[in-house]
Amino acid sequence: MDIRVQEAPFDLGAETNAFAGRQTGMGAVVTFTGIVRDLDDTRMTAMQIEHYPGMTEKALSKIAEEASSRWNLGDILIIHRFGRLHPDEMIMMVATAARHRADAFQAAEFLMDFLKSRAPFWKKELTGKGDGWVAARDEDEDALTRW
Amino acid sequence: MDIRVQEAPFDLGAETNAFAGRQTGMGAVVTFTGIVRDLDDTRMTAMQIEHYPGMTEKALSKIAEEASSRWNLGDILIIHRFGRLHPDEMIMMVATAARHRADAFQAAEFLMDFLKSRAPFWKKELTGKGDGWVAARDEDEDALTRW
Amino acid sequence: MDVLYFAWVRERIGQPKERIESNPATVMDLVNQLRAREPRYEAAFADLGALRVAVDQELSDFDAPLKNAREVAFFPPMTGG
Amino acid sequence: MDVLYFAWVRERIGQPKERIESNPATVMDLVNQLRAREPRYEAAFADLGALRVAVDQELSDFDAPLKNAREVAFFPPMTGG
Repeated sequence: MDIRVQEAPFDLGAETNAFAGRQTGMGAVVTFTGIVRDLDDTRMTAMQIEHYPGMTEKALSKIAEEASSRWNLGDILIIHRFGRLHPDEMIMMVATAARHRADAFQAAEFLMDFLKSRAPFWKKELTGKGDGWVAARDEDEDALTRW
Repeated sequence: MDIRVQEAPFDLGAETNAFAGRQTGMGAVVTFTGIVRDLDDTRMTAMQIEHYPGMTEKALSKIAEEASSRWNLGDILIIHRFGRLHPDEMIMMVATAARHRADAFQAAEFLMDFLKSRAPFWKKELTGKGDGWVAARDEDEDALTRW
Repeated sequence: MDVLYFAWVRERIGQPKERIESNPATVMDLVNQLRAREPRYEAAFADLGALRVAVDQELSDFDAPLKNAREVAFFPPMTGG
Repeated sequence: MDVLYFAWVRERIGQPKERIESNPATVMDLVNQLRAREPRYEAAFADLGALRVAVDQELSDFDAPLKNAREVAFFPPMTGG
């Protein structure tokens, strides 16, 4: 299990290759990558990501351990950035490895659903016209009920 | 849409970076990678993958188009190898990009489910004690019914 | 019409491809013509439940018509991914 | 006990962290003590439904006891990923 909370960018391809390369006997690797985007067309110039040092690492470990106990997994990687990011920069990634694809897919979706609503990160969109905190979406909270 | 059927290895990390890099306005990228593994502990020395040139490309395009029509996607990448592969080599990958993560995840799972049972590939396990064709699993056929 | 065989169907019949000059009306008629030829064909087509068929590179059924078909392929259930 | 604020709660209160010397019995008691201080606290704690609380870095509830707690944090619903 490899969990990193960092301000620096990460190399998605290099991390994915390294993760897949250190698996043995795993037939399936799934990755998810979250990218800064301006969905509401507010002309966002940057995104400021705040987090709760100490609790963040604990929360991510807990979510990863829960995933490991629910599915037959080889390994889990979580990288989540904080600080100031620009559109098209990568915010975070998760990777899961499993013998069978269903486990790898489900664990990755589970990690993402809990990361969205249970890991202490907050996003602020910076635009030319003013800044605003990204509101939690009801559907993200609802997504937890399926697990 | 980028679909490749090839004998040569591919670089998962480089393909993933290139795929993510050419998206605009997409918040989510999901990748799946299939790796040669010896699940039954038969001491497999290699896996021979046969395919149906011509039909393979058509079948993959059809599956990708169906995914594009069902979910709100930015792009799809499918790479599938044939020929002789060794344990821990990558067999194939899919990548999906979408504004929202649910679309990217579901499209990737859909692609994999149909690739398993509707793309004309056949796998033969080569072992020291003899060779055997990998049988289709009922659960792979059953997986199609959820879509 | 070209008839193609893949995976263990190819191995049992002993060749990947052959040309058929007859004009079977359906896939099933073609199967019956092939079965009548030699034991290796009978062995390959013994259990149709274990076989799949594609007509002109599209998955099809054993009762499908073959009018104007250029290519018919027989193979076991696919195992991609 | 340290009290931490994040995101717009931090902005409304005007500081990320402060030390509280009183010994509130529950999170709600702490909230009421803070609310009584100044309008900026009242504004931050106006709608508890829009807030979440963590006690010693674990998500908790407003009626949770604070006995032996070293750190309480208030923040809006999280938006990771």
